[in-house]
Amino acid sequence: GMAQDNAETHYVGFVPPALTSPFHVAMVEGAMARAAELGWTLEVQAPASEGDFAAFVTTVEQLLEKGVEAISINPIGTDSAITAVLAANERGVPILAHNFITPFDQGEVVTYVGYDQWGGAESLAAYACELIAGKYGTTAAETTGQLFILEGIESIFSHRRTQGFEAGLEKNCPNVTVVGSQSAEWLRTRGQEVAGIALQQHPDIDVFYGNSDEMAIGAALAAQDLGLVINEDFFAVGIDGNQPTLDLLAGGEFSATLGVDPYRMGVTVIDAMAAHFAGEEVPQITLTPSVVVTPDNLAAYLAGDLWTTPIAGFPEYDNNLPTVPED
Amino acid sequence: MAAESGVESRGQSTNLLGTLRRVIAGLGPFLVFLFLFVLLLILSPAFRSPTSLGLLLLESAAIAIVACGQTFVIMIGGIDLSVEAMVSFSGVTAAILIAGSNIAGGQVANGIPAIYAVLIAVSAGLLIGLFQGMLITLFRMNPLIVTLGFRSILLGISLVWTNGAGINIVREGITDTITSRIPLVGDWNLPMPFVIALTIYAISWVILRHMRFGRYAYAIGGNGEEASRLSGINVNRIKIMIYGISGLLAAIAGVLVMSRLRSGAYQNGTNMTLISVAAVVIGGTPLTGGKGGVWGTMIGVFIIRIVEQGMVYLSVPSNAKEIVVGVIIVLAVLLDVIRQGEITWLRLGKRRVET
Amino acid sequence: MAAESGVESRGQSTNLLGTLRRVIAGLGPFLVFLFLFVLLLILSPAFRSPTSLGLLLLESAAIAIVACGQTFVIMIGGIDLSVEAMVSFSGVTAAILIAGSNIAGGQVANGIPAIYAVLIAVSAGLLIGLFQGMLITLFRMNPLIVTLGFRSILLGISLVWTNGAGINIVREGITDTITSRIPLVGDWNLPMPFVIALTIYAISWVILRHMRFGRYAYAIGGNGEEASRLSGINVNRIKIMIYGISGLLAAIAGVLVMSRLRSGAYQNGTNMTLISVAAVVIGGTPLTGGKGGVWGTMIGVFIIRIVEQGMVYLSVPSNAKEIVVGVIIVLAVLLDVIRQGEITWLRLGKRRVET
Amino acid sequence: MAEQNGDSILLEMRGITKRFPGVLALDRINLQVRPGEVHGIVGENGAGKSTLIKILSGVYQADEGEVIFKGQRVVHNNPRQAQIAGITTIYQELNQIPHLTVMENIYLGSEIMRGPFVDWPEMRRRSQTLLQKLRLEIDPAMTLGKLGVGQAQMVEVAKALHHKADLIIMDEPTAALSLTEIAYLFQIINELRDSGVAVIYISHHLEETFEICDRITILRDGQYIDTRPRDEMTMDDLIRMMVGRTLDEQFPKENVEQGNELLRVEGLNQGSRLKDVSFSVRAGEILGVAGLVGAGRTELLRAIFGADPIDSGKFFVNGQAVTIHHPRDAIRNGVALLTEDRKQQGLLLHLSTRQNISITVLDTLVRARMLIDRRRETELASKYVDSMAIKITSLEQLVRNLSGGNQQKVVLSKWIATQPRVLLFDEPTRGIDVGAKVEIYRLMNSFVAQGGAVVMVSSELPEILAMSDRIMVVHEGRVSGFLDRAEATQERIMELATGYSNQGSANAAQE
Ligand SMILES: Nc1ncnc2c1ncn2[C@@H]1O[C@H](COP(=O)(O)OP(=O)(O)OP(=O)(O)O)[C@@H](O)[C@H]1O
Ligand SMILES: Nc1ncnc2c1ncn2[C@@H]1O[C@H](COP(=O)(O)OP(=O)(O)OP(=O)(O)O)[C@@H](O)[C@H]1O
Ligand SMILES: [Mg+2]
Ligand SMILES: [Mg+2]
Repeated sequence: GMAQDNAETHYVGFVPPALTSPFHVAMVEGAMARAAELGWTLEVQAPASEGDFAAFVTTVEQLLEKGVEAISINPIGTDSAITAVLAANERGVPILAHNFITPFDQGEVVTYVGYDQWGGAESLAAYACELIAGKYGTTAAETTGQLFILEGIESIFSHRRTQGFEAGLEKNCPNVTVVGSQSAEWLRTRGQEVAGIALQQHPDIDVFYGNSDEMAIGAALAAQDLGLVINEDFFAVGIDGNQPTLDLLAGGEFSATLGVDPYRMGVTVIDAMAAHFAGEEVPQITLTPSVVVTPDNLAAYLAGDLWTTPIAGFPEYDNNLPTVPED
Repeated sequence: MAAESGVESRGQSTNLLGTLRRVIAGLGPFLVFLFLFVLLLILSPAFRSPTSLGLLLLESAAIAIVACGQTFVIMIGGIDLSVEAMVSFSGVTAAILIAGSNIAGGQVANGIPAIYAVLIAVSAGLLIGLFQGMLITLFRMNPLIVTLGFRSILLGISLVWTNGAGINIVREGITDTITSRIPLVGDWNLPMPFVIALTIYAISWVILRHMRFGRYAYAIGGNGEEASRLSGINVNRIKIMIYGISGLLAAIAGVLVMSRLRSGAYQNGTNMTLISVAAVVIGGTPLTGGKGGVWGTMIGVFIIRIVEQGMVYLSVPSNAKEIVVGVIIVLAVLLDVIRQGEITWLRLGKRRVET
Repeated sequence: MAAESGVESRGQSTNLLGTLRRVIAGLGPFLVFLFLFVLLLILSPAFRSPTSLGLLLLESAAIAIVACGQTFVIMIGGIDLSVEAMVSFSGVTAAILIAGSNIAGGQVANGIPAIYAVLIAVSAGLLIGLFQGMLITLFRMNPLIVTLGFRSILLGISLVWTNGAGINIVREGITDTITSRIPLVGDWNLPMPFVIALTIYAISWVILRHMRFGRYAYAIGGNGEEASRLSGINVNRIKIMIYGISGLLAAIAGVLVMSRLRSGAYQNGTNMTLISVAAVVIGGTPLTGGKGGVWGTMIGVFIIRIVEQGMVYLSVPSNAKEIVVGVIIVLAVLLDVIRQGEITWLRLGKRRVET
Repeated sequence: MAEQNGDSILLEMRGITKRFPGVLALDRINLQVRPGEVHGIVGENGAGKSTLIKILSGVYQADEGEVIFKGQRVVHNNPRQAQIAGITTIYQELNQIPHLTVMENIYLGSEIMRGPFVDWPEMRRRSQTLLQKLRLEIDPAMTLGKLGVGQAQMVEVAKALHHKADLIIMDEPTAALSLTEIAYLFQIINELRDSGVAVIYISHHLEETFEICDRITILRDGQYIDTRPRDEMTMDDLIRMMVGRTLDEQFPKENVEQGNELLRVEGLNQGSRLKDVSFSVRAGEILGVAGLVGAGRTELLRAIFGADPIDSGKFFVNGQAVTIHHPRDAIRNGVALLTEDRKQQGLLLHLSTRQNISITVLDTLVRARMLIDRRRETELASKYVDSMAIKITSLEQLVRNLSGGNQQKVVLSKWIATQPRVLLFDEPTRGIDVGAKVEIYRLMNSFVAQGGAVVMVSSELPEILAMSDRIMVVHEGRVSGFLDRAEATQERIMELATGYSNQGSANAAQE
């Protein structure tokens, strides 16, 4: 199907919630690169700040007005984007969602492209268990230890990532205690402040887990400022796998991150569009892989060796249950 | 608008001439808008469509309503930093009542008809606004602090009630009506939210220009509080009511945003405080109050919106948007200042003398 | 602080007594802080450690420096909404120069020694502040709009330069020094950022209380602009310099934040504008300026910080935090108002009337 | 209760006491006002006149004592209640809204309504009638802020008139009025008296008080001194009761040997406000500047001082040509301006007396190159507080809380501190009591005696005539003539001021 598509060119749109994080920038770069390969024109537009839902919907409507032939959007957490979906449906323009796999209850979406946050967090938890066990020279199943969670602002993202992680702990190292779980508002600076205080209450915290890397990095800084040594006295793990985190990981200043390869996720989005143009069947959920990135497999991750072909997946709901049913 | 601040010279008491001068002087921000509008018409073919123009009106409606309330508050020399939180809060409240559930606690009740939900949300906005007004007047608290505090409280409540997710609704009844469009000729239509905004502006204009209450608002602003009190005006009551109006209008805007997005979420009001204040000031009402008016504010909203939308039509790279917005805001006001001839050193000797 | 606003009476010319009264009157916000502080000491064992107290100082330092600049600006009746953008911008600038790279373009040059990078970033802050001051005074533009515009521009530049990612640095030289701690006795130590803040406050206090420049700042505020000009004061120069100071201090804070986070990122200044304005007002400098001072602002910062940190110590559920912050802010100011006996109807007939 | 001594009593205040923090502003004051009476209240600055009437009009509440109005004991908790009861007040500090129109100001708080809406045409019509009654030719729809102080004051009078009041209180209504306007006002007051309305009239112009009042109550330092019918006392009695001593003369003019020309202005033009103004003033000379309200006298002083830009004109100080672009330049050249609007332009109301006096000379009070020498600053301020006899509780007292006369002395101090050679003085004694006036004149005298020159703008002709060595009359932005002290009379000045006679005979005085 691809071959014949290459012949024709398309004008398509891509709408991140805002371009204020490297995650979205990387995804845009992947999408751009793939679109360029195909000879398409990709227009990227985003509101100035995340959370400006009305501006988000308007941006989509404006791109539709500009005549895009397909569009992919990244709704963040709420169903406000339904309005945008319906606007696209009304015009018969195929619409996709990326970095988001919770289907809307109204409107037709070609496919939802994204990774399983619960599952990813769960596997990160498994690795955290290993780290603690390693520190105390025992096994994950037996080890005790203390773990602190830095939450993002309340949302499906923070919920899935916290709950998945807690499920992973329960499964892999049930004797590890979660000594606290506090919001650090997705910010490195708040992560630093909250972790500093957490260490006053619980000086023996073994692992800081952040719903995002930035908060975990802040926590690592706070602990280091108090004289603790990362990867010896304590560990810091988080989710996202952005370049600044990978740099720190390479420098031994971070413990592990959940790499979801936003660049290739962006490529996947364009591929899904192409498949749709070609009349191919596209799964409702296109699940992209996520992988725990550690100093050991960092090179492989960067090279793309850990990337696996996206598969048809399951929708994600904020329901306290795993995204992918366990058998 | 700016008109009211123009100093007339002694010779020009001729009414026609004076009126004309006032109108032109008052056009200041409007000319800036017109310039941007025409520029965009020329540069972007996509903008030249009924839908695009409709979108401009639609996107201006909610923030215009918020800014209308902010105009009242700034008119009396106050400020309301709680508006964006009120937009979120009212949307969340209405959505929860309509959906009969919230994310945090699942089903809380059977949903009630949208019209009641909306009325409850809007009344809550009014009451909370009045309450803030009471703290500010009766306890002589600083409006900035009070409304900042309520900003936190209202956002916090929205967050707790929704657990950070949006509460989905299906449009029905009033929520459907207020998001509809009124067809005009051909493809042209008027988005209902804008019609609502326009109605609110017309009423506000009548209140401010032709009713006692509004005249007192002008009197209280611009440092006239003590003089107003001595003239027997119940200053406290006016101020309390004005904070109530701001709460009410922000809550109405909140319902509009929620209906448009079909979702009540704590982020629904994002950025609205700053934008509303900027629109008021760009529109010619100074932060000290006492002059200006709502139509100027509407122009202020349009200027901000056309800049934002223009960048999408012109495919300005998204991360450069902030810069462009900033530069245009500064330039727009600079142009207006220069046009008004306010700058002494640019035209020495012609200086207007303040009294 | 509030002291200066106290109406002095004829009988109490005794200097000692007068001073004492002034001190107690000026203690207002400090008492609120003390109350919260003792409350937290009682409720949270973890708070009762040298490190915890150090953390309070450490986390207050950067925002205190920003709020110090904001105090100068508000003192003359202005406002600076660009501070949070300046914090981000200066951090990003310094980080890019130190790292010699940015995310957007990869390696741009070999990094330069941190001290030069910091000097450049801080000078840029000063210059941009001065430039804003020029627009505000020479072009008579509204400070709110100008600084709002620059907020957009500076955030936009930070975004474009970093592409939304933080620029990592390794602490060395000055960035290491300014994040160190000065050991006192035993476990007690002073975080360097707080020492820097304290130094800046001391200097600012000297400037405001003991130098001509500061005296002129007080004179210009509180509606004294015209009277000051007619007294021969170069009002424009003072105002321009004050916006420069605000830019400079925000840039210094930006470098501190960046050094602490080892990263220059677009988000580094998040919320700092509102917090700084709130701290100034809570600390007793009214938005019209002319009275108050920097120490009050520092207390204002501490009040806000202890509320935020207190909630972590007391493990307040995350989503209820905003509500608690809002309620405490409103209550803190309410208490202060009641203490000052400003509320007529609570003690009818004893009313103090403003003139 | 209402009947006493056979006369009916409209208002009775008994034992009124009012304290401000630390200040006993009123100490058991009594006041009786009869219907159809014009009742004067006199007293020095700070005697408590305004405080007393503010208690009457509901701005303050008395700490002790009672108010009986129309036979009923009343307590007015706010101005509205007093208005409804039939008491209208013209406050000393204009309580006007400069950014609203004249008619809105007149009807502020009691707008003429048509249903829920303000009836603009009717309000305009009625305002017009009111203004005409006061012979004010202004458009009711114009913004009040564009009026001069005098006209604004007359609007304030109009505002008081439209209420159907039983008692009208006028606290210094004439401070900013010219002779003709005062005459109109008195005509109105007489009409009010005839229709049975009582008027409480407060003024520092004792001649006026004598002319218009039936009885006069004297206050001193918050104490009630006496109430007497006008006919039963002389001006000297009145002054003695007010100040507690006799005043030798109201205008202590001293003749001083005149020296070099200190200031010369040539061909000064500023828009339509100042046209080709030229004059000069010598060391030892007081040059009076007379003219009608709005003639441009204030503009002239501001222009010389560099407060407003000019179109053309040359200034010479001490024979040297100087450029003045900013008040700073004027100060540097030894020129000082005491503005007409003391509160907004002369004083930093939110700062202390010490800070106000030193503000112009901080440059000379620094030690270690940059720090303000607090000791010397305090010395300087105390020096002036002593030498000018400024009544304050402490140097740290906010000038906002000083009485008018003392505020004026603070302003004078801050300028004398710059050791100027030329004082530009705009309405130097507006709102200032007789005693303080004399002190200000004395200060002026000693200033010229030491080789300074004074340019004194004043709307009070007696003051101009008595204190000036020479008088310059301004009409519509032009100098319409100069008069020597010897030849100057009220009539000559008014002729020049109204433009009847275009070139004054004494033009020779301008060399
Ligand atoms: N709000 C206030 N707070 C403190 N003291 C005040 C206040 N108002 C007036 N005073 C003091 O009360 C005394 C009486 O003042 P008041 O204004 O009544 O005098 P006055 O006779 O009207 O003077 P003037 O002739 O200057 O108008 C003065 O000592 C004054 O300083
Ligand atoms: N900016 C202005 N535009 C128009 N008219 C003005 C302006 N400023 C002042 N005027 C008017 O010009 C006239 C001259 O004002 P000025 O204050 O110099 O008069 P004056 O002789 O000092 O009289 P007064 O006793 O009122 O002070 C006044 O009528 C005033 O209202
Ligand atoms: Mg008085
Ligand atoms: Mg004048």
